[in-house]
Amino acid sequence: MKKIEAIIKPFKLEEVKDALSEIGVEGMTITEVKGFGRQKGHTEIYRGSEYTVDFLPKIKVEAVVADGRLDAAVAAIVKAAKTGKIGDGKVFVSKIDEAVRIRTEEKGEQAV
Amino acid sequence: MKKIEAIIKPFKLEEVKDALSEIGVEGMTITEVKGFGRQKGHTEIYRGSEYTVDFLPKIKVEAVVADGRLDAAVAAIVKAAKTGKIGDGKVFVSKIDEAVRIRTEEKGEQAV
Amino acid sequence: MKKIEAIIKPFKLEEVKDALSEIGVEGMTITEVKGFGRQKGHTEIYRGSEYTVDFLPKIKVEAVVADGRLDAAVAAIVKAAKTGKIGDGKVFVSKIDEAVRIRTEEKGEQAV
Amino acid sequence: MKKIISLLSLIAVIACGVCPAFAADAPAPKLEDRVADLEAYVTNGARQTNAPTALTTSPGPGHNAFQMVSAALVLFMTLPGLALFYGGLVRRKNVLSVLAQCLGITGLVAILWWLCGYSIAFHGGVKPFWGGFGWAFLNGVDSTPNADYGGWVSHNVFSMYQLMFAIITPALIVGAIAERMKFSAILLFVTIWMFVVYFPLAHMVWGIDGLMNGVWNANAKIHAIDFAGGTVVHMSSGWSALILCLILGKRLGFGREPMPPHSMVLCMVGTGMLWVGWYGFNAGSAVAADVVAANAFMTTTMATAVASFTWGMIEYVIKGKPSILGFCSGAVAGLVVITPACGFVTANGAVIIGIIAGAVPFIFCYKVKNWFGYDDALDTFGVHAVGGTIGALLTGVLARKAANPNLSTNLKDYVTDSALQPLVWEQLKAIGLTLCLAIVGTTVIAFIVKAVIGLRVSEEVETVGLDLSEHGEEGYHSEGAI
Amino acid sequence: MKKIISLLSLIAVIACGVCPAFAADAPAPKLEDRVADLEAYVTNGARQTNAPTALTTSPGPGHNAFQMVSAALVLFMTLPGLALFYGGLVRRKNVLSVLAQCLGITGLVAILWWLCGYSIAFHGGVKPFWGGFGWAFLNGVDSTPNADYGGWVSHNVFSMYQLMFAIITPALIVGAIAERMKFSAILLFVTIWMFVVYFPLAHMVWGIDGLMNGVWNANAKIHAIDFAGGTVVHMSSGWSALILCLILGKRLGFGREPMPPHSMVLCMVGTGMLWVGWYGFNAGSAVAADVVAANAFMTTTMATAVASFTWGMIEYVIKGKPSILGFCSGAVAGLVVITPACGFVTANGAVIIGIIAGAVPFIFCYKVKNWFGYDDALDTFGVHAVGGTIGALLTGVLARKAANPNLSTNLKDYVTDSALQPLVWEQLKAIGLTLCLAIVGTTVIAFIVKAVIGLRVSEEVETVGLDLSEHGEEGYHSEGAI
Amino acid sequence: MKKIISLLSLIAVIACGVCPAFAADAPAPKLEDRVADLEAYVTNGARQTNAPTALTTSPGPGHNAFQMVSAALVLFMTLPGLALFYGGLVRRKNVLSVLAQCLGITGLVAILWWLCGYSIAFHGGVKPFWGGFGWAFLNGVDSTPNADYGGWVSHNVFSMYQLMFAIITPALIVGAIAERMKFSAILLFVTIWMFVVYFPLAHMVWGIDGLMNGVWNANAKIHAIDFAGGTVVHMSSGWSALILCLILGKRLGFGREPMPPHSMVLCMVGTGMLWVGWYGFNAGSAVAADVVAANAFMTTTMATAVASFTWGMIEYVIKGKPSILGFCSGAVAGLVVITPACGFVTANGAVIIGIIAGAVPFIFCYKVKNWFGYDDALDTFGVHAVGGTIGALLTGVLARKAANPNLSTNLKDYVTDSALQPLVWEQLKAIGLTLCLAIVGTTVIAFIVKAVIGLRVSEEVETVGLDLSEHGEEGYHSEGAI
Ligand SMILES: Nc1ncnc2c1ncn2[C@@H]1O[C@H](COP(=O)(O)OP(=O)(O)O)[C@@H](O)[C@H]1O
Ligand SMILES: Nc1ncnc2c1ncn2[C@@H]1O[C@H](COP(=O)(O)OP(=O)(O)O)[C@@H](O)[C@H]1O
Ligand SMILES: Nc1ncnc2c1ncn2[C@@H]1O[C@H](COP(=O)(O)OP(=O)(O)O)[C@@H](O)[C@H]1O
Repeated sequence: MKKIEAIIKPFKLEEVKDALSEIGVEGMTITEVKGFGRQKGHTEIYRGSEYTVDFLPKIKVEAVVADGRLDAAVAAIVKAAKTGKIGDGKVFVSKIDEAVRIRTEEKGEQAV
Repeated sequence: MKKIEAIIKPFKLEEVKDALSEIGVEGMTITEVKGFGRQKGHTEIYRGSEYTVDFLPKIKVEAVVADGRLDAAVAAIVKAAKTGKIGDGKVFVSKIDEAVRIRTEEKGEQAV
Repeated sequence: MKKIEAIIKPFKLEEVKDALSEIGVEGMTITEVKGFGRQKGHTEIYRGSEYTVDFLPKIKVEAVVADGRLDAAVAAIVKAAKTGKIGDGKVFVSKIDEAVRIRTEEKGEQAV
Repeated sequence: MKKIISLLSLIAVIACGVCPAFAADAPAPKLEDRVADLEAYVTNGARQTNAPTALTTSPGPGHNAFQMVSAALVLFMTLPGLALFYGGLVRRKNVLSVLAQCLGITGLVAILWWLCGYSIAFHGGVKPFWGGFGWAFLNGVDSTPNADYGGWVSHNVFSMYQLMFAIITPALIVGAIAERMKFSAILLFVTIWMFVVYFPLAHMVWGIDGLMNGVWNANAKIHAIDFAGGTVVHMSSGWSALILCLILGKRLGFGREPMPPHSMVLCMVGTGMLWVGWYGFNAGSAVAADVVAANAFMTTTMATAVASFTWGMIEYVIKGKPSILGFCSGAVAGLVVITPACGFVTANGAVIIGIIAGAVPFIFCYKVKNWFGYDDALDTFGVHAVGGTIGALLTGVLARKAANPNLSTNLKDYVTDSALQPLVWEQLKAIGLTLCLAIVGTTVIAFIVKAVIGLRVSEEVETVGLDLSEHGEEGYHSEGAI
Repeated sequence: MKKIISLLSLIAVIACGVCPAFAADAPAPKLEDRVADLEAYVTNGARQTNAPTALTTSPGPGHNAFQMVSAALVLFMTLPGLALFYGGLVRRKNVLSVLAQCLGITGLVAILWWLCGYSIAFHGGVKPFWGGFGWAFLNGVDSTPNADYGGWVSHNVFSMYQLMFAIITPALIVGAIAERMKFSAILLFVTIWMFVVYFPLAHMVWGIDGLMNGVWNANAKIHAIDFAGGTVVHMSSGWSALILCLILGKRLGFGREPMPPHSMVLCMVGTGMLWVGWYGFNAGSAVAADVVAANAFMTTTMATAVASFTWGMIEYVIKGKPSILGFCSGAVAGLVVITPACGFVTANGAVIIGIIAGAVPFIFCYKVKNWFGYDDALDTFGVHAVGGTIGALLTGVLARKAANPNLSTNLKDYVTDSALQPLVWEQLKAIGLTLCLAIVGTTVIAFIVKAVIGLRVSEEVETVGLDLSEHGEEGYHSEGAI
Repeated sequence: MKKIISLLSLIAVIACGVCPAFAADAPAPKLEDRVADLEAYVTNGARQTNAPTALTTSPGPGHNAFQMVSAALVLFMTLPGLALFYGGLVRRKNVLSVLAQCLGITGLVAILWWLCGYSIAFHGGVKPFWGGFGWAFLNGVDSTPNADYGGWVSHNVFSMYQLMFAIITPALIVGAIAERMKFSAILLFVTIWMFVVYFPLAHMVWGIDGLMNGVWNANAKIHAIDFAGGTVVHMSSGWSALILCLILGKRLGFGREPMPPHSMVLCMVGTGMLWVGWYGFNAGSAVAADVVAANAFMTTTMATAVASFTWGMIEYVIKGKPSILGFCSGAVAGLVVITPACGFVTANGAVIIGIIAGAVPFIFCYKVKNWFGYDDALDTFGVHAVGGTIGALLTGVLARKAANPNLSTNLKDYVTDSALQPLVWEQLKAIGLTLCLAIVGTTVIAFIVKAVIGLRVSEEVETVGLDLSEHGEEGYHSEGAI
């Protein structure tokens, strides 16, 4: 199995989720994160004391999928998350050795 | 070393933590996440404008353990986190190439 | 490519970020997490009902880097995050099979 | 008016058991006259006119105190009451924009008020719909009471009290156009709107020679009544809000993206503050701590409580879940509907109003809005326009002589204590006029502003949120940079 | 404005049959009598009875203003004061449920009050523990003062003022049963509880012919005193809360899972609002802005400040850390304990009360609760029942003639200005009676409600949180769907 | 209710030795005198002295009511107003520490006030800068008015009203030393500071025989005026705050780490509450609901609104983004600057003050602070010290006889209705004296406290946050343990 980690713009979450569901990815885990990259942050000034926020709000979507599904899933995410503007985010893929569904203790691909 | 990522129901955190401590896993990192899966969310209506929350609050527990400890740890988590009801969550295992304890710069298994 | 996951003390974030930027790591993703480890938490008492908070606020920094950059990046993080006091945190390294920049669909190392 | 006064005070003096030969120029006032003035203070009556006494130019402490506190309470309705009620209902990224709009409007309107707003709205003797500039820069508005508006309340206090009304009215509009209108556009819109809609309307309804001031102006063209501002405040803001939000268009992602209130807690806190402050708004509109204020206090309490409970229970029955927003919306709706009526109806009238106030706006917020699909973000139309209109109508139906002695003078032929008394028809005229003024005025102004500086923020600004883009701040920050 | 009221009130006098002596042709009142009435207004005394004057049926502006503001302040204590104080102390997933309970109770009780609640509680001449239905639907409750309860305050204002007390009392109970009781069960419980416990108790203590109304009822069986509601409000709610939370059982995971307040900030805001509003509660209970109200204002301030500081310092000494919750709890405890005493004790008495109020409830919240292990979620028992009981007792010990002239009339034999004056014994009787009524009443009602619709939510609902399950909303939302 | 008070107050009159002329067998007071006293009540004038009447020892309901409400409003400014304003501006980890400091100071100062603080500040006849212990433990401070401070307001109410001022003043200092000072050190510092700076200063400015009490003390060395506390409250706290924050040093990471307000929403809520409460502070300082209070109400409203808008618009022009903090800071600055002037200037004077108040503190907060680099965390200096000083000066420039009759008595030679009237010079003297006292006093006290228990928390405590380390609580908790 593979784990897909996608860092996307927050308001794209709904679309990404739908895209994944469509191709049959039934499960995913979402985290609110802050991103640092090419897209620059903004400056805030409070009564003269100024400071820059380099970190922008992003959403991390994690989905573990069977190897067969990987490419379809990545493609779906990229398609849904893309605005073409800087800051769209990244998709990272890594290997998962084992997965367990806690409720049933099923293991491997049928667990995801 | 292996990294265990467990997605569990929030109110199970204490039990999972204790279970891991018992078998000697001294460290872990917790993240508040939202989960999407078979367990369905709920609907909220605010003055007629209705919308569904598909994402349910979950807790992600990450623990890096020595290979030898892996099975015991996974078993402990599954046991502690299980309610048998849909939405109990998942445990994912992946490989960690290296670990460093920042304070001492120890490397490898003694770092975790 | 490799993924570096560093768990650090919150007020060290700025320094770690700068350290990484210096050696040319342009992107990273930050998550607010809670840590459990050797460093012990604290106790709170509300009108007699006492309870301990074992989990301490930490920051998780994730950066995916080209293999060549790995050691420099890890060293930079360790240097910047270190206070020498218990609770400084950990750095974990794992392998990333693939990376995609959503905006351009570039793949591999030029995506990060 | 004037002759009525002298007549009445004459009768009053006689009635008070004093039958003096009217001494043309007595050096010191007679004891009888001094006592008559003291009694006039307690009963909030007219001073005797035989001879000036120590009280002739003095405000009455009880009434003055009540008016100052009431003014403070009405400010409390806007800052922070309304700001929180609305602020809690928007998304996190826009909460500050709502607060900024309330604060900005407060400062802006206060300046307009000082310039000539108060004068246009309340100075008499010019036109039935325009007060002119006699009191510009608050000249001549000092601590001596102005008998036209409150015989025992300092004139400057009355003007500040009315300022608070002038502030909250445009602030109410914010609810319909939240999360997408330019700050600069709001300030410009409000500036023009005050001159075109609010000041004239306030003069027509409350000005001593106002076109629709049925209670005090015997020569009023329309013998309507509006105790605390159903037409002036709620209808004007509510209908203008609808027009403006239609011209402005929907929020990005409206209907697709979820836009839940970011903090129902803030919303409820705001509701509580609105309710408490509203006593200053309604009872305070008696401009005296007298029998009329007392009645308004009771009716306000009953109507609000009943409306809140009604709305909640309707949800309980329909959805199985009474929501906090439901209870809060009901309370606000109750307050809105009772506003024009509070000083004219009985406790039982208030209960009836409460039930209707809990039911009708509910339908507009839950059903009508969805049918037509306009994006009245925080239901300013559904609650204030609808509520204000119903209220103005119900006031006509439920006004009773028993509830307010002042209905037995200029209006004695209109208030016949029956459901279809002539007053109803007068109220309908007032509603029509207010409606037209608000709708036409707002349409014109909106297009002018659109042409001059544009109404709406860019898509990007709207996506990022108005707080950062328009005000350079974020509502909430957690530790450190992240 | 209202220029003609003085005339009208006279007409009213003439019209109404209350004073046949003063027929149309009756002689005008003598100047002496008119001045006497004016003086009576200022000193909050009784009107002269020789001849009706312009003041005979009029409220007094100063007193009326104070009463209306006080009523608004007491509402402020519940909405949003108490709602925030409690709401901040529960877990995030239940914050809205607390707000909903406060809002629901407000609407419900107001309706009961209008129906017959006020009448049962305050109408005289029926029974020493039951006022009957003479004022049902607030019939006859108009702006004319009722000398039994406030010679210079409009009767309808007084009834609304008392309504605010009737609202906050059941709302206090919410604190003990938070996070687990069904919304429907709460509404049903409160409905019955008001009739069984509150209305009768209020009548016994404050009804003009009340069983325990020692100050005004010369024939009272128990010559007890309770200025602003130590027994009626705090003991009744506090003890009922204890019983109810025992019958209800503990929250899931109580003792195991941590259940920290989700926002100490909200809790503190609520505390500040409670304190401010409480001035309306305590000083307002004089039903006049007179010397008694002034004294109550001072004692309330001193006792509260001292209690807050005491509680904080005790924690400082014991735990080394004075907590915000400590300061807040101390302030509330101080307010509770001074409530029955505020109008009867001196500044120094208030300081003594403050110290005791900061210490005793502290022990109950920190130690006793843990010994017995009952789940009084937000310490309604520890603070209100314990505080109310101590307060009632200390009132007996510290009441002094010097502090309140009214102690020198019906109670002159009971208040001998010594620590063990006979009044203490009377207070003990009142405490006993209140205790029994609250405990027995609540037990019976609780089991009835349990039988009819059940008291408690399901385990699942409790785990997910009452906000979503019972009200379909969440307290806080961050951006987007997540 | 209180049927017998009029009787009793007469008895009281008879009893009290104040009027030997009025022995038990004395003739009843003449009608003229009784009427004169009644008129004196309405106009807030002095009682006649021919013969005691029913009013001789009685407070006046209208004035008394206003004073009690004002006192409650001033408390509202601190709890929760100021606590929220400051609490919202600090980082999340320190929010509770600010609340605790406000609560702790409230309790502490109230106790000092009762002990002898009020006596030192207001008891007359000892020294022009020290009132002595005549009213220690509030002995003799009962419900009878004290003509020196409010002829128609109960003395105990006046003392509680002034207590609220004594509470908020040290609480203001908290803003400059937030996020790093020890709780114990704050309590100790405030205790000494009250005796060294506040009580004497209050006596000098407001004490009937005060050194700088130009309005009421004909023999005042400095004929200065300060209506509601520009020198006593804002200058004293502001300048002390500057000194203290300099001695204390900067927060860890100041200038490096970002330290954004954790909740601008709380900050704005606090601002709204401050504004509303400030009416009690300013208008209430008339100690009567009279013409002076009315004028103060108007000027406070205008100056605040104008200042808020000015500050916001300056930002709009300079940064292109009007910030919420800008509008809030402007409002507070306006309130601060108008404080000493509100009872002495006209509406137009208030507008001028508003503009200056919005501009000058702005410069100090945005530029001066950065030039000098002191860490005045929440701008207590920039807003209160600077604002208070400007205010005291502008009061001298803009005070006009037309605005306040009391300027035509002792001060007739100083107030010549011109910009450079002699009063200006007197104001400068008062400013100088206040400045010295605050600076010298604070320096000495700060070093004493530093030597005894240390001023600052440890680095670790500061990093973790004061909430957990000093108070053992966290401001906000999300579900479960995490
Ligand atoms: N090397 C990286 N490792 C982890 N996260 C990254 C990395 N580079 C970028 N990101 C995440 O992707 C987000 C978008 O990247 P950015 O460079 O701003 O724009 P783009 O994706 O268009 O290149 C960043 O905010 C960050 O959260
Ligand atoms: N493929 C997946 N990848 C990542 N997280 C998943 C995946 N499937 C499920 N999850 C996580 O596990 C949680 C529980 O899964 P769900 O399907 O709802 O119930 P169950 O675990 O009983 O099958 C989800 O809310 C989600 O957070
Ligand atoms: N085995 C582990 N797996 C995941 N995270 C860990 C592990 N051990 C420690 N951590 C994280 O590192 C943080 C610091 O570890 P701790 O043992 O407290 O101090 P130190 O890093 O000095 O040994 C912990 O709070 C936790 O977040």
